This record gives sequence, C-alpha cells and structure tokens, in this order.
Amino acid sequence: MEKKRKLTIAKAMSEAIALEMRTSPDVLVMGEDIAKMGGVFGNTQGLLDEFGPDRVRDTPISETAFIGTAVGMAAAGMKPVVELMFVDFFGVCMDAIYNLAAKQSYFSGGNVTCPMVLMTSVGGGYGDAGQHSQTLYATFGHLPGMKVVMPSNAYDAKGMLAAAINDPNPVIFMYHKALQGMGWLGTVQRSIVHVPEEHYTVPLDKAHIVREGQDITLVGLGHTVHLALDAAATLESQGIDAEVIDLRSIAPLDRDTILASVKKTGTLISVDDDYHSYGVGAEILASIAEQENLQLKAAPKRISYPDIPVPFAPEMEHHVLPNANKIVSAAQRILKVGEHV
Amino acid sequence: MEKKRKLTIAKAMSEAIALEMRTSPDVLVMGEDIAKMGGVFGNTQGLLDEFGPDRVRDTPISETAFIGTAVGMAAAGMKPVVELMFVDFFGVCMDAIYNLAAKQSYFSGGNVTCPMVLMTSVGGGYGDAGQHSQTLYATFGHLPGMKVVMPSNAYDAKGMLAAAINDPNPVIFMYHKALQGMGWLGTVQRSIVHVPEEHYTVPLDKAHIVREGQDITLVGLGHTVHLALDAAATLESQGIDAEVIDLRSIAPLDRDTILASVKKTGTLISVDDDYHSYGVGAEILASIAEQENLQLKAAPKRISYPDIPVPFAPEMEHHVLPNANKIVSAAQRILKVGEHV
Amino acid sequence: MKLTRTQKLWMFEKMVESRHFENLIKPAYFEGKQPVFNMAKGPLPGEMHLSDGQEPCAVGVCAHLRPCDAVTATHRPHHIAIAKGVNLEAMASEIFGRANGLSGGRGGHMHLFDKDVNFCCSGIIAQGMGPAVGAAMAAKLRGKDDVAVAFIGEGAANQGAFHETLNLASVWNAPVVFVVEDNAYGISVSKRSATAIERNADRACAYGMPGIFVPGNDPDRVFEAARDAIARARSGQGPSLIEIETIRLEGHFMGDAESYRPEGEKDALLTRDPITLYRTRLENEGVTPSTLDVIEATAKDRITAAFAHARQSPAPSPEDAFTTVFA
Amino acid sequence: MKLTRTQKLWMFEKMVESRHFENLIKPAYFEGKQPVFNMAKGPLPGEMHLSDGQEPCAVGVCAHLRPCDAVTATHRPHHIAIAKGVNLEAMASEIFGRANGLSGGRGGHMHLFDKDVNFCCSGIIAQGMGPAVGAAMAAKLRGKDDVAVAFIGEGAANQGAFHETLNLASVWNAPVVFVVEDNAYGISVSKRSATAIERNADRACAYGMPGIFVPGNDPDRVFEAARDAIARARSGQGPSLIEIETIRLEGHFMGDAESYRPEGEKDALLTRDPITLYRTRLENEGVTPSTLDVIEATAKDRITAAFAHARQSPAPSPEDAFTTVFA
Ligand SMILES: Cc1ncc(C[n+]2csc(CCOP(=O)(O)OP(=O)(O)O)c2C)c(N)n1
Ligand SMILES: Cc1ncc(C[n+]2csc(CCOP(=O)(O)OP(=O)(O)O)c2C)c(N)n1
Ligand SMILES: [Mg+2]
Ligand SMILES: [Mg+2]
Repeated sequence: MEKKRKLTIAKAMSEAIALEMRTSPDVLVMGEDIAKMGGVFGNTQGLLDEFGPDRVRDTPISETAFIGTAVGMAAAGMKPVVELMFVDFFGVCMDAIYNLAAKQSYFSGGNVTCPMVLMTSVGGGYGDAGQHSQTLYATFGHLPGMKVVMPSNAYDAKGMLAAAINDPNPVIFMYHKALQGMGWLGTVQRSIVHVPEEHYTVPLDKAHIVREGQDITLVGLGHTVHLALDAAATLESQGIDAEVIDLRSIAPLDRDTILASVKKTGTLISVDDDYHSYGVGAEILASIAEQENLQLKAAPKRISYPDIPVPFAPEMEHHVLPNANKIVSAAQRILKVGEHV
Repeated sequence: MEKKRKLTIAKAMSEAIALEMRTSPDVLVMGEDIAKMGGVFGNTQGLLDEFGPDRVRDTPISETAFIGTAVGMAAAGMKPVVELMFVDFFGVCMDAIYNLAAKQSYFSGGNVTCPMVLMTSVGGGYGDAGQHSQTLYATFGHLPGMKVVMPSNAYDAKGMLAAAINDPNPVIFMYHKALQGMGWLGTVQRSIVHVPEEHYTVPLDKAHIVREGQDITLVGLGHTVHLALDAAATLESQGIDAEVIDLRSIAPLDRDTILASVKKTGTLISVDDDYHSYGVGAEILASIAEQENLQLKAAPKRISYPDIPVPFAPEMEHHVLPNANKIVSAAQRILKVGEHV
Repeated sequence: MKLTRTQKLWMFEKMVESRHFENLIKPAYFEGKQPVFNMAKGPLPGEMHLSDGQEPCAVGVCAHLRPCDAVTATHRPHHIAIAKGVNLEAMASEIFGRANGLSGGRGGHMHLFDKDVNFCCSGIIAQGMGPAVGAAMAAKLRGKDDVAVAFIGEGAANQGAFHETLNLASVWNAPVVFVVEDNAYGISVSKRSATAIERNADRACAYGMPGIFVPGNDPDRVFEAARDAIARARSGQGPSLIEIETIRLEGHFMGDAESYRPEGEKDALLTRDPITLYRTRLENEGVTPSTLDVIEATAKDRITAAFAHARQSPAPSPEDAFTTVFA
Repeated sequence: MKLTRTQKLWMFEKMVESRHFENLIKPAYFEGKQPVFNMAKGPLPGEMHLSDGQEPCAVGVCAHLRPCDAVTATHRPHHIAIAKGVNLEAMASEIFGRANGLSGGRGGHMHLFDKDVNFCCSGIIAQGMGPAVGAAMAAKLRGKDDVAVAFIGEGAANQGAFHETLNLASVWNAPVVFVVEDNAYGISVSKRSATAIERNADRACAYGMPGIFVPGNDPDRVFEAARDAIARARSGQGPSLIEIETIRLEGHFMGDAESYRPEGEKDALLTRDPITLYRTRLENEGVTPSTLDVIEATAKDRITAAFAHARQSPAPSPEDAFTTVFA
C-alpha cells in the first residue's frame, strides 16, 4: 500500500504554491508576514528560503496598494498570489478586489485578464471577536467577476490552489482557520488527509458529494462540511441517511449538484458560518425554491450565523455558531414535519 | 382641497435634513460636493446657504477619513449625515462602514451608539458603466449592525430620512438615481409626489403594500417598485390582479408583510436591480421557501440583475436590467405553470 | 532625450488631436439630450469628463514613453490615451459604445483598455495607482527596462491609495512615475479647501522620492521634468512624483454649471488655452504658420475620421453583455 | 504643564499598573492552552497583544488628558487604556469575557470601550484615526476645548487611513494629536522594510502640521512632546503628529516565536526595560526606594484586585449575544 502523506491544509497550500513557482517564473507571492514568518496561518512556509525575497515579498500594511499592484502584475501576464491575512480586513481594500481585479477582463472586453489569487483566512470559534472571525462568503460571492472557493481538506486545498493559480481569472481562495492545521488553532482532524506529492488540480466549479445518502441533503462548505459529516454520523445512528455536499465553490455555485441531490432526497439543510441574511443559505434555498415542478417532502432549512457581530466570550460565540447538534435537530424536525405533510 | 406640494426625492431629502438641522445643532452634513454644489444628486441643495460651512462640509476625496470622522462624531452624540456619492465607491471605505460604524454599539455593549446616516446613490440605466451603476443592496444588507433602506417616492424619502437621522443606529440611506428627480437623469414621474411641509417620519422597518391584489405578489424596492407597478397595470388588463410590495428596507427585511401577502396570493416574484446571486431575491425566496406547511400555487421567481459587471452600451445595459416586460412575462409563465400543478 | 523641434511638433500635434477629439464629443454628447438634458439619452450616454486645457500634462509625459511602458489614467483619460498612442478608431468606437470599440462597448469612456500600448484607466479615484506599480514591478522582475506612469488628479492625492502606493513603490524601488494633474478642482471642491499643503509634489518627502512641481501648464517644462523622472525609473533609481499645474477649461463633467467657481475665474482661464499659447511659442521659435496649419489639419482629419468610423460601426449585440466577464 | 515630581510618580505608577496587568495576563492566557498551545482554549481565548515596553508612550501622552478628551487605541491597547483611566475591573472583566465587562464580554481585549473616559480601540489597523478626528471635531463644533488623541503603531502609518485622516484633520484644523508608537515591527515585518523613510514624524510636512520625533522610549521626553502638541490642539492651533521610539518586549501576540528578529536583538531590548530605567532615574533624582516600592505595591495590588474581580465575575448568558447589536 502506498505510503500516506498526511498534510494539513497549510502545508498543502504552501506545497501547491511552491510547485507553481518552480514551473513558472511568473508566479510570485506577496502579503503581510508571508515571507520571513511564512504566513500567520502557515501557508507560505518555506517559500522565502526556496525562492528568495524577489518572489516572496513581505508587504507594508497597505492592502489597497499591494492588491492593486498584484492586479497590475496580472495584467502584465504574471500570476501573483497575494494574501489578505483575515477576510475581515476586506473593507480597507475591497475596491482593488471587486471593482478593479474582478472587472478588468470585462472592461477590456477580455483583452486584459487578471490571473491573480487572493488567499484569505476566514472563520471564528477561537475567541478572536468581531473583527477577526467573519467569513463573508456571500459578500464575495455576490459580486461578479471573481471566483470564490474554499477547500474542506488538504487534498482539495492543494488541487484547488493549483487550479486557482493557473486560472486566468481572479480567484478568492478562502481557507478556514478551524481547518488550517496550525497547532495553535486546533484543527478538525478530518481535514488532514493524504496529499499526493505530484502536481494535480481540483476543479473550481464543482461541488463534491462527500457522503451519499437518501433521506436528506446537507450542504456545507469548508468547516461546515465537517459539521455536516458529524451530524450525518449521528443521524445514521438514528436511521436517517444524509447526503453531504461540499460546495467547494461559492462562485460559481454548482446548483446542478445540489438540485440533483435534493431531487433524490426530497429536502435539504444548508449549513454555513456566514451571516444569515442575504447569505449562502439564502442562495441555495432560493435556487431550489424557484425550480418549477419540484415538490419537496419538507420545507428546506438553513443553518447559518445570525445577523450579529461575532461576540468574544465563548459562551456567546459557541451559542451562535453552527454546530453538528443544530444540524441533527433541524434534520429530525424537518423529517418529522415531512411525515405529516 | 389642500394644495399639493409635489417634490422630487432630491428636494424631499434636502428638506428632511434642513428640518432636522433646524431642530438640533447636533445634525451636520459632510461629503464630497455637498456644500457649494448641493450634492451631485441634489439632496443637499440650499443647506450651505442656510446653515453655513461649519455644519455643511465639503470633504476631500477621502471617504475612509470622513466616514470614520462621522463615526467619531456620532460616538460623541452628534448626528452626522454623510454622503458616499456613489455606492460603487464603497470599496475604498467599507471598513469604516461595516467594521466600525456598524459594530460600535455591539463592541461597546450598547454604551456607545452610532447615530449616523450614510446617504448613497445607487443604480444604472443611464450609460455610466460598471463603476457607477451598481446597487449593492445585498452587500450592505448582508452585514449586521446597520439599517439599509431606500425610498421609492418623495413622501417616503422625507419621512424615512427624518427617521434615519433620529435613529441611534447607523442607517445606510440609498437613493436610486432613476427616481432622484435630477432633470439630467430622467425621473420616474410616479416618484414625485405630494410631500407635507411639516416634520413626519416613516418607519424604517416596515414594507409597504403599494397595490393590493389577489393573484400574485410582486416585491420590489426603489426603482423596481415602479417597474412592478407598471407590470401590474399591464397584468390587470390581462385579468391578473397583482399585489405590489415596496420593501422600503433591505435590513431589517420585513418578512412578515411578504409572507402574509404570499399566503394570500399563493406565489411571488421578487424584482430588484442588484446582482443575482446571494442577492435580494435570494433572501426573499429563501424566507418563503423555509416556511413549513406553506404550499404555493407555483414556484416563486426572482428577476434581478445578472452576475456580470454593468456594461456601458445601452443595447447591452437595457437588455440585462430588469423591466416591466420581464415581470409581466414571468408572471404569465408562473401563473400558467401554476394552473397545471 | 533633448527637447527637439520634432518632439515639440509631436507634442503640438497630439494636443491638437486631443482637443479635436473633445470638440467632436461636445456636440455628439448633446445629440438626443435636447431640449431637456438627460444624461441617459443620445449616442454618448453617461458621464463625460473632457480634458480641455490639460493636454500639456499628457504630451509632456508620454513623449518619453514606448508602447511597452504602461500608463494608468483616470476618469478624465482622453488626452492621455491619445498621447500614449491608443488606437483612435477603437477608442472613439468604445466611447460610442460600439461592437468594435476597445472592449466592444462594455467599458465606455471611463474604461479604456488598449493592451497594445499598455494603457488603461478607471472611474474610481486613485484606483490606477496600484496597477501602475504592478506593471512597473513586472518589468523590473523580468529584467526589462520598461516603466509605468500613473496619472491622477490633484483631488486623488487625498485618497488613501495615493499614500499606500507611493510608499510601496519607494520601498520596492519600482520603476514608476506618479503624475498629478493639478487643475485646482475635484468636481466642485477646490484644492485649497481639500488639501492641507499647497503642492502635492512636496508630499514626495514622505516617501523618500523626488517631488517635482511643474508650474505654468507648459508642455516643454512638463517634458523636461518627465524626462528626468522617467530616466530615473528606467535606470533603476526608483519612483518620482510630479505635480503639474494645469487648467480645466470645461466643467467637471458635461452639464456641470460650474457655479462653484469664483466670478471671473473661468474667463481668466480661457485666455490661457495651452494649445494657443504653445502655437504662439512655436511660431516665435520660427516654425512657420503653414507648417503648424498642416499639422493641425492632419491631426483633426485623423480624429474626424476616427469619429466617422465610430459612428458607422455596429452596435454590440445585447447578448454580448454576458461575455468576457471571465477569461 | 510642568513636569513635576507628582507627575513623574503618576507616570511611574501607571507604567507599573500596565506592566502588572500584562504580567497577570501571561499565566492566565496559558491556562487551559497546555500541553498543546491552542488559542481557542482557556479563560482568555483569541489573540493577545501585550504592551510590555511601550508604557512610556501611553503615560507621557495621557498625563495631559482629561476624561472628556477622547483616545482611540489599537489592537495593543492595555497600556493606553490604563493610562487613560479606563475602569480596571470592567476592563479586566471584559478581557476575561465576563458579563460585567466593559461591553459584557462582546468585545474582548481588542474592543475596549469606556464611555466615561472616552476611550476605545479596535482590531483593524489605523481604524481609530477617523473616530479621533470626529471626537475632536465634535468638541470644536460645540465650542469645547476637549481634544482627541489617536494612537497607532508605526506599521499603521502605511495604511491609507493615516494619510486621509492627517490631511482632513489639518484642513479642518481639528484639535487632535496623532501618536505613532514605533516599536520597529508590524508583526514580523520591520519598519525598515515597510516604510520608505526613517521617521514617520517627517511625514507631517505632507499635511502642514508639526511632526515631532521622540527618541529613547523615555516617559519624560514623551511627556514634553505631548504637552506641546496637546496644548496646541487645545488652543485651536490644530493637529500634530508625534512618533515615539519604543520597544516591544513580547512577541507580536502571545505565542509568537519571534524568529524574524535578528539574533541578539531581543536580548538587547530586554536590557532596556523602560520601567526599570525610569525607576533608576527617579531614584537618582532623589525619590526614595521605599516611596517607589509603595507605589509599585499599591499599583500591583490594584491590578491584582481587578483580576480577582474579573475571575469571580459571572459569564455572560449565551442569549446576550443577540443584544446591543442595535441601540
Ligand atoms: C473613490 C471615489 N470617490 C469619489 C469619486 C467621485 N469623483 C469622480 S471625479 C472626482 C473628482 C476628482 O478630482 P481630481 O482627482 O482632481 O481629478 P479631476 O476631475 O480634476 O481631473 C470625484 C470626487 C470617485 N470616482 N471615486
Ligand atoms: C487593515 C489591517 N491589516 C492587517 C491587520 C493585521 N495586523 C494586526 S496587528 C498588525 C501589525 C501592526 O503593526 P503596528 O501598527 O506597528 O502595531 P504593533 O503591532 O507593532 O503595535 C497587523 C498587520 C489588521 N489588523 N488590519
Ligand atoms: Mg482636479
Ligand atoms: Mg509596530
């Protein structure tokens, strides 16, 4: 049997970048603390040593400037990989992302592309409070011209980041702190999986059925895939066979895979840790609701983060974050209600 | 009969601000071109003359600075009204809005409030291309801690802006260029209505049924309320009796009013001019879809702006914007489909 | 590069092209917008920002640039685009929203991209500054001696991006030149009431780079300042900041009543038309009026032809709206 | 205000309070995070940024402030909060996430708001600068002589908000003082590699305001520089920028291995503990060791009591998460 290379997402990401940097001199990395420190979340570890300071560049705390710079490099045909340390910081540099990078192809009629990757950490649950714990999937997914993706495990992380770097479009590559594999953040063990040494890609537009099931569809992304899998295990012991879908991509959203699953199971729960209103669950439920002639056995439900800032105290934060128990209860309630229809 | 004072939204807004400024020395206005020029969209006309340069302040092109400044003033108990000229510019200053203003109350446990109004213009349809034609309702509605509202006519504009200025929370007051009543932008005449001279408020959390009907619910906001009303007139001639709801507020979203209407009519079309995915329609459809034991006579539908930047050429722009015809066709199709269920 | 007569005549020619471009836009813009001005109507809908008066900034700088050098411009881009050598027919067609425009009518006048000469512009204040640093760094990392120039207005110098990009360019020693066109106003707000110091050029000291102020809206002086700054960048000595005193002879956008200007200001400006002044200088330097007449006529013909081409060009198909969002 | 002995002893006392605060945090932070360090665990989850070494900046400035003067601080706020007079029990309780904390446990260590003394801080680089200008303008417009002070790190001086707020404050002649604590690093990135010039104080010229550099991490020199700048603001003469050379004696956040520091740097810093140095100076100036011992002991007791109070305080109820989002 082949020896397993179990890697964290952090390690898988740095490996993916290194492979691309070896292949093409056009790939370079920029961001705060990504050189000497190897990234606050470890995803650029080792790159400075191998590729030197010209291609692995620590930046000033000037997100607008260095993301704008990356767009200019991308327009010139380079493939910059930049890091926005926490997605929460998007407010200081969103213009360079959504109005510049994301519209360059369109404004130029396809003549000038923007092969840039923006890596950014998302997620709370570790007591870092309201400006360091957001996810903002829908904030990015709502605005056209950029792909928005997030892996739930190290295999996907490596393959998706490789695909992102080679994509001619801007890709927002989110990684969830609860899965990153930095010791100091705790890590869902299921995200640390075998990662082949060689180069491969995972498509950026396909959701992935991570558990097949017949009774109910659970849709998650990143961390909530693992919550859904935990819930599915509990539900299985109660005789409920849940299908679990890992979205992998927020934009584009693979509605076909979700729909096919819901047609099979007859109902759905979406689970994400972004704000509730105008969020991920809204788009998923709406995409199902607008299907003509689709009769569900029960109304779908969304589990998400409520419309409140993230509180610091764990008693409050863990109360409002999604978890496996909430999924289990919702599934039980939905399927019971379903019986009565 | 009382003499009618037909005002544009622009005039109604400046009147609302003037009334509040006369009442309270804590109210002041800041923004680009809002003093001498009276606002690019006319909503601060006359204020400089009446209140002088201390209270009506032109700013440098420094949105982060002057919105941050407004938050500091609000924390000190003043009631600043600031203008972000186009909502499209949010990318240069979103941190001051979503991470600072919107979270001040929460981070302080309610001890420090943020009675600030941010006025901002939205909407396209006049050939101003992709960085001057966006609406971004869902971008703002998705992030907690701020109210997000938009009037569809001058009466509401005056009353809602008065309510916003007196609200202890940050209120994003959007106004749609197609309704603003600036001659040079064209204006939907139905938005120019009688506006009482005296002070009054219109609540910021209640949708408004602007046309009662039995057969289908049309939900719009700002400009699309008028598209829905136009569509309702056409549908009426075809024997379809549409109910039209003016959301007035994106956050909070008055789900109760929508739900009650849908329970009556049995189905719904949401109409907005923001990007489709993770947008206004998604939230509305999802809010209906997740209702247990609600059987619709046909699948609901959303009409929105597609997930593409706004193109310059009118041939393309008008093709992709929502309009009354699209609503009429969708209603016909839905209700026909409905018959077959 | 010495300021030769050839170079001067080139600057004159490009200024005339630019002015004629704007002069043809003016009546076209009002077509269909009468009797009641409605920005949405006519062959040129939307905002329109003209460059009249600011031509010296564009020609004095672009005289030193090659097609492979990058330029990023602003919402007021025509003079710079023309001086940089953007394809005139494709540019006019884009402004008319035609299928054969630079981006097939998707961008319009604030979003002109010409990859062949590395030109682009945008509608967000100071947005082009980062991309200019990026273009410069790409050249540097690839061992080429190409440079980049970011043009901005004096109002844009109060935007955060100005500070961040100047600092970054300096720290990374990027081959880039920042050019501020000081036309004294950002829409209705005067520089005096928006900017803490008199000259943005003096802000260069905050970034350890040379800051050069060019008074007089004079193409020759711009040429000289830009020559030094661009040579500096090209030879690896790093970025510079240039501020050029210029004038805006039209409103901020077409339809602007300019009531914010002090009385008499506009009339005084109109006596300082830089093209008229430059023509007089050239004549004084011995260029024959007929030589200049020929240059003017040829330049105008070229623009007239580009507009005729644009007007005859087909509209995009509505469905084109959906393409090129992604590559 | 003259630098009196009383004032010096006050600064000493506040520095000791601040340091003892951090010293009590250190073991508490590691509770529950052993044997494998996991930031999510223990009574103090999340990031923790300590102020050890930077106390002179806080005390030298805040010595001149009244409760009605506003201060905005950063992600590294404890020393400033304490010098500004934030309620110690409520502050400690907040950091422990207790119901009686400043915001009932909603904010935590990066979001300390004390309305009574007009103090706040935030986790986004340079975010507090605008609010400081706003507090200053509110005082000015109301005819009060209150001032505001915005503290930032030297890394924050490369953020766009720095530029925008300094310019705006100058144009509006706001009674505000901007204080840069230069501890030579933004996380792992050295000032030298991130900032184009040596001293941010020299950037003041870009905004037409005085720029004062304070070397030596010396409370007395900070006191003097701040005295002048605050007096200037209070008397309507406008804003100033002060940069203080200081040192960070701990990692950027707790758990930081600081491998980015050149060898020997940290050891050298440890010999320059400003509190030790200041105590020696006070002794040399004739303050008896026993006087200082009493001050130290009392200060420490006060902090110890605040921590004891915090630890005994009740946790918030989970449902509290939903309140105070809106007023
Ligand atoms: C971030 C941002 N804020 C505001 C605007 C609106 N706006 C467009 S042009 C302009 C004035 C620009 O002044 P300046 O930089 O001096 O250029 P000029 O128009 O004088 O050429 C403003 C405020 C914008 N486009 N982007
Ligand atoms: C806009 C923004 N970018 C990045 C960060 C992440 N970050 C937190 S502290 C820090 C370093 C700050 O350095 P400095 O301003 O010198 O303050 P110090 O930590 O040295 O006190 C960074 C980059 C942030 N919080 N906000
Ligand atoms: Mg200008
Ligand atoms: Mg620092």
